[in-house]
Amino acid sequence: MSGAEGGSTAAEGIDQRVEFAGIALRNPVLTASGTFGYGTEFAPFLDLGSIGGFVAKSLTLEPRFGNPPPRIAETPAGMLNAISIENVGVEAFLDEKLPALPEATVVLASAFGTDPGAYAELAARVSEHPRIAGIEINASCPHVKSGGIEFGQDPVLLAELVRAVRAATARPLIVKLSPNVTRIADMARVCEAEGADGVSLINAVQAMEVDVERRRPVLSNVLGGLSGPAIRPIALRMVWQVAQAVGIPICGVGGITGAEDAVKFMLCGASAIQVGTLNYLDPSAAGRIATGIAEYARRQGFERVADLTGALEAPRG
Amino acid sequence: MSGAEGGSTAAEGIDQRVEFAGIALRNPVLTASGTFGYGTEFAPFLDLGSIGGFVAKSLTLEPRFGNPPPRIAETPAGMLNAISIENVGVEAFLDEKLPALPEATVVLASAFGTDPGAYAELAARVSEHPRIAGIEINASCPHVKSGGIEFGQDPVLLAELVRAVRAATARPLIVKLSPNVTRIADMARVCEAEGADGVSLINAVQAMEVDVERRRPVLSNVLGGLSGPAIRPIALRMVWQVAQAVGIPICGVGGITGAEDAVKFMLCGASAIQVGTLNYLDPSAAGRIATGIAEYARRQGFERVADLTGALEAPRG
Amino acid sequence: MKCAIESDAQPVRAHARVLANRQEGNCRRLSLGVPSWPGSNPGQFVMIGAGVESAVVRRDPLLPRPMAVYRDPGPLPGAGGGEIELLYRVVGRGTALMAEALPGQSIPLVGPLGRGFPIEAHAGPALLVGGGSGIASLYELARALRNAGRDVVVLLGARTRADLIGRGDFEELDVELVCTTEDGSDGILGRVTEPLAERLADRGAETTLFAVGPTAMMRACADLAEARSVSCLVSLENPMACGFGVCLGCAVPRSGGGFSLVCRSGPVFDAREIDWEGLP
Amino acid sequence: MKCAIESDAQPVRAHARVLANRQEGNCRRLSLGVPSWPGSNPGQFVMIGAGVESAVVRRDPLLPRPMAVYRDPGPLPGAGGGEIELLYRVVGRGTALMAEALPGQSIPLVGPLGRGFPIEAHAGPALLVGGGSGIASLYELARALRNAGRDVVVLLGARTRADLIGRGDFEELDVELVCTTEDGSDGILGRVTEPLAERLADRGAETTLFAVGPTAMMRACADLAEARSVSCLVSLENPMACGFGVCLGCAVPRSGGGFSLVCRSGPVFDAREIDWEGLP
Ligand SMILES: Cc1cc2nc3c(=O)[nH]c(=O)nc-3n(C[C@H](O)[C@H](O)[C@H](O)COP(=O)(O)OP(=O)(O)OC[C@H]3O[C@@H](n4cnc5c(N)ncnc54)[C@H](O)[C@@H]3O)c2cc1C
Ligand SMILES: Cc1cc2nc3c(=O)[nH]c(=O)nc-3n(C[C@H](O)[C@H](O)[C@H](O)COP(=O)(O)OP(=O)(O)OC[C@H]3O[C@@H](n4cnc5c(N)ncnc54)[C@H](O)[C@@H]3O)c2cc1C
Ligand SMILES: Cc1cc2nc3c(=O)[nH]c(=O)nc-3n(C[C@H](O)[C@H](O)[C@H](O)COP(=O)(O)O)c2cc1C
Ligand SMILES: Cc1cc2nc3c(=O)[nH]c(=O)nc-3n(C[C@H](O)[C@H](O)[C@H](O)COP(=O)(O)O)c2cc1C
Ligand code: FES
Ligand code: FES
Repeated sequence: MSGAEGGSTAAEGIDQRVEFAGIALRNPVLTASGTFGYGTEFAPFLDLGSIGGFVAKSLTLEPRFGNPPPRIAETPAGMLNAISIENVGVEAFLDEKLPALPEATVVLASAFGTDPGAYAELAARVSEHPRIAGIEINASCPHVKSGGIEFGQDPVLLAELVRAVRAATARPLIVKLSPNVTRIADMARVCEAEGADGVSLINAVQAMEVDVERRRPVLSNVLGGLSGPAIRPIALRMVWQVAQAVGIPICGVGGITGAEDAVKFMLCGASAIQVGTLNYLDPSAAGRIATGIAEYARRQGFERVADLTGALEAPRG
Repeated sequence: MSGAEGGSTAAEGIDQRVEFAGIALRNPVLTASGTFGYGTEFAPFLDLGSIGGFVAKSLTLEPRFGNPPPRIAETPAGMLNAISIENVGVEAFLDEKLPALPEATVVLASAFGTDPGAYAELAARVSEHPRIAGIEINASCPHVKSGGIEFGQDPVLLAELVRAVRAATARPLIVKLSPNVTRIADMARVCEAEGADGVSLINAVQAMEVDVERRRPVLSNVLGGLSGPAIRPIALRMVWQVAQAVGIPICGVGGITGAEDAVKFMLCGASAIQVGTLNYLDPSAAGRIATGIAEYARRQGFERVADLTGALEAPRG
Repeated sequence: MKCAIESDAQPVRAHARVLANRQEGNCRRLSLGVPSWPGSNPGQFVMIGAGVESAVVRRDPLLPRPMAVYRDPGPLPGAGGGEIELLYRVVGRGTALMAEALPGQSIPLVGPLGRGFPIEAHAGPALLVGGGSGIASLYELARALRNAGRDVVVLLGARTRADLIGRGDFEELDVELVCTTEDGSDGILGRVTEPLAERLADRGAETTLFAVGPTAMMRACADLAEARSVSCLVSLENPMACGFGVCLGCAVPRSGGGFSLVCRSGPVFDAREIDWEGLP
Repeated sequence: MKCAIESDAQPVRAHARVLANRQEGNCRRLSLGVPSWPGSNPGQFVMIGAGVESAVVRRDPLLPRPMAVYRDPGPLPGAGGGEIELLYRVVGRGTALMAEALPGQSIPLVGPLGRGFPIEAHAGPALLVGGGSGIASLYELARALRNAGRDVVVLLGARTRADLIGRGDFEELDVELVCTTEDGSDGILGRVTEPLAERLADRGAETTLFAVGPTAMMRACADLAEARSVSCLVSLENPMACGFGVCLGCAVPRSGGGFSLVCRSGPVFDAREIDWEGLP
């Protein structure tokens, strides 16, 4: 039975399944890249069968070290990070990390690179593996000095990137958008036009924190990405704007801390959602969110969780 | 004596005066447009002589009603508003509001309009009044349906707007920037090129909140502006980026809740700061912030508060 | 008729001390010691922090909450401030945090705010109708009207007995008190508008109706008053950020077009001034 | 030598109950009842919520804080969980909120986390050096080493007497205890590295040094150990978001290049593995 964590009966009889970008999910709750490691780390806290799936830490072709410390900082209702895509590399991921996961777990790979070719090659590599349900392009890392944010911020570069990766894989292809843009809807349109199967939004918001005693930026990288509850209203706005603009499905990400928050994203048009920063503070929360969404659906008279998508009542006036 | 609220001796001997955009201020603490009314509302809570000055609620040529309720919502460490520049109009402001203020209070007018001509006319009108120390162009209201945000989001429109207003006034001219852009530094460069004397940043971040029980956007306007501590790390980043890009002075705005926060903005390059949302929860806070900045300066061995501007130690590496 | 009087006292920002915070029926009573409290007029309110002060300022929740001054014996002699009481229902995060406040702790407070009810000494009978937490706005009004020599009837309506908050205080006031509950657990079975209609029929055109409660109740009262051509004053609730007229967040549509600020022009309004259709 | 052992117990996420929370010198001792606590190895830590749980979840401050398990008598029989103690200094917002926790309240906790110290039964003498709140990581280590029959000397260094935290507990352990204070208010006047150098000189190459405290102190210990060619284990502190290896926020530079995660590969490291110059 899905969403059984906590054994809620209030969610019984509700069909929790959703489809996102052509991927069948047992429920709409994914966990976000960079906040769920390679999945196994959560085994002590969470039944992986209680969530829809997860997006693994962004991968590069070669293993990659990140930025020097300090890499994180706390801010009001949020945190900054400047990890810079530290990862084991695609090979170790496919050979060591993936096989350690339960068969039934839906795994999405997140691809990162410094040029479209590297992204495409990575996508091709992970596509060969039968366990990869889909590929999320991280076009939006807000603190890698070269690459990363430029793709997510420039519609022409983004189009080029999506085109290259699309050509390299037949798997469900999702583009994760950067919030650090003037018109998020334009970026989503580019993805749709280039054949992406879905978009995830948002990645962290570019931000900064200062240590007043030392008169230095807190992060060694100076700039970092703001995540957590603080950014939720921004993410929600962007999901709503993108939902008005494109027909491809949306995965809502940003500051989700409970089922209510998740529902807000679905009502605004998201087909699935990702839990990010919350995984750090409450590594068992994602499963409860799945159950909570179903309970909400029932309370509101829906039979299928999937029907929550876009069910915001038309604004008055 | 300046900054005397609370009678701090720890701040004694520190020169608190700063200059911002050609305006001499007794200390760097201004209060932000839309959060300080027309000034007199704060008389019971704050000695207007304890702050550097204030930016009055944005004005339009004619009195203007705002959006229907609900107009505000609370979010994690922040709030949304969609007031939409409700104001008494420039005439009532000059004739009724300004004369009610103590002589020594530094008042900046904030100009809003739907086209450059309206902004320019408004600027010309307020410039005639001797009490107006400067004009802040609100090019960035995130929730007025026409006008507002477009100027702040498009460098060409922004240039046109600044040019028009610059031609209409010889007073210190400050452009308040929208954070809802891909490259804030580009927008600041435009302002500098068109002869602005300074920039203020940031205005509220476009955002949204949903009422899950009613399945509606909370705000009647659907979208609103996120302000408060949640956005401080975003504002800080933008001030830092703009400080690297332009030579004109910067006023830092966004989520300031205490002297430490204010100092962060100054270290990143701001000559002055504005206290916004905090005025609602603690209408006497702005005065304490001014004192706190001076105390910090003393602790860190500065003789003048003005020397804090840009005093961030160069990032390592 | 002028609809509301402005408080003569300037509001203060203070660190109020929690003296008691107890459950009463479905409500809680919070007693506060407020340094330099200047006293308030019936119908005024305070903005109270969502949660007590501690060594650590927490910015979530961020905004203070508006609460009517339920009881205000007035400022203490000297600079000793005053003791006031609030009566509140736990409905969300802010009020849930208020409910956790312990005696001895302090809470930031701004007030008194808004314009209160007009207390006209030689006017006609006064019918006070309260529902839900709106009851909290009526106690000082009833006391002041009684002291002014007016004929006062207080009608309290609730879903059930435990919602008839502050009832004992009203009983002690020595005014006529009528209670209704929708489940008949106390007083008259039914809605408060029924006994109200009867009393209205009894009384003349000099009667003033004061209604505070859920919007639907206030509107029903306004309609009854309209039908009888008596004046009806209501006290509106609205989410607020500041409470003193600067955020412009608390606007309600006016019947003549445009908006009024609940915190500054209200919370008390003549019912005819309000565009009821335009309320959210 | 393998530098650290992995805990055999899987960490739990639990709602820990506050049993006591008292000031001791310049520090506080927090006793917690942790449901399904599996027991920990010396040197492991927990992630503890910044502030107690209440009806209202507050997202500021957002992140939990890492704290060494100071005392852990082990899991209680049955499913009863365990009682653990933390010893902490109030340095910022999170610890100030922890200090306000009252007995009976609950705090979210994840643990035990990280790799602890290696306890090798038939190895040589052990010199344990603690400074500041680092002392908290040494008590269970001292106990385990003593139980393993090792020759144990504990050296505690502090600025002043009130910083010699947990001293009484160490005295009861029946190991050799040396205390130093920089102001001479207790024990030997001076820095802990001085008596340490003497003891090191007394003992052979089989000696292991365990140092936990301020970075400068650990580095000085590492240098002394290096000079004597004995091994030195340190336990590092670093801001953490998760504590279990997924945020990658707690990385420290390795002497060979690249980074190690304090929460997963540490917090205990062989001092030679660390690029001390690269620490912030
Ligand atoms: C002038 C005035 C006087 C008031 N006096 C009292 C009183 O004496 N006793 C009492 O119990 N309540 C009173 N209220 C209502 C009280 O302010 C709200 O119940 C409170 O703000 C809810 O805060 P919360 O964080 O618990 O709920 P939230 O989580 O903020 O909201 C819970 C629900 O209450 C609604 N709400 C939020 N703020 C307000 C508000 N200001 N007014 C009405 N609804 C709101 C929300 O839309 C939501 O539906 C008064 C309101 C006003 C404007
Ligand atoms: C494995 C481990 C075990 C620890 N064990 C203990 C212990 O037993 N007792 C104890 O008192 N402290 C211990 N600490 C340190 C403790 O985690 C920090 O003091 C605490 O997180 C500070 O939180 P704060 O909110 O009070 O301070 P903040 O306001 O977050 O920060 C105050 C100061 O502490 C620094 N700081 C923040 N987080 C950490 C951190 N995790 N480590 C080091 N410095 C930090 C900040 O940079 C700042 O200078 C341990 C840390 C780690 C990593
Ligand atoms: C420490 C950290 C590391 C992250 N790493 C990645 C990453 O590797 N790839 C990616 O696409 N997003 C990454 N993210 C962004 C998250 O996936 C997510 O988009 C963002 O945190 C907003 O969601 P949240 O507010 O729920 O955390 C990271 C976020 C954090 C906090
Ligand atoms: C209710 C409200 C109304 C505002 N009205 C205006 C306005 O009229 N003109 C303007 O330039 N900014 C306006 N602002 C934006 C503030 O001046 C400020 O830029 C923003 O709130 C960020 O600062 P803060 O986080 O300190 O509040 C308003 C903000 C709020 C919350
Ligand atoms: S609550 Fe701010 S104007 Fe009324
Ligand atoms: S604290 Fe998250 S990886 Fe170490």
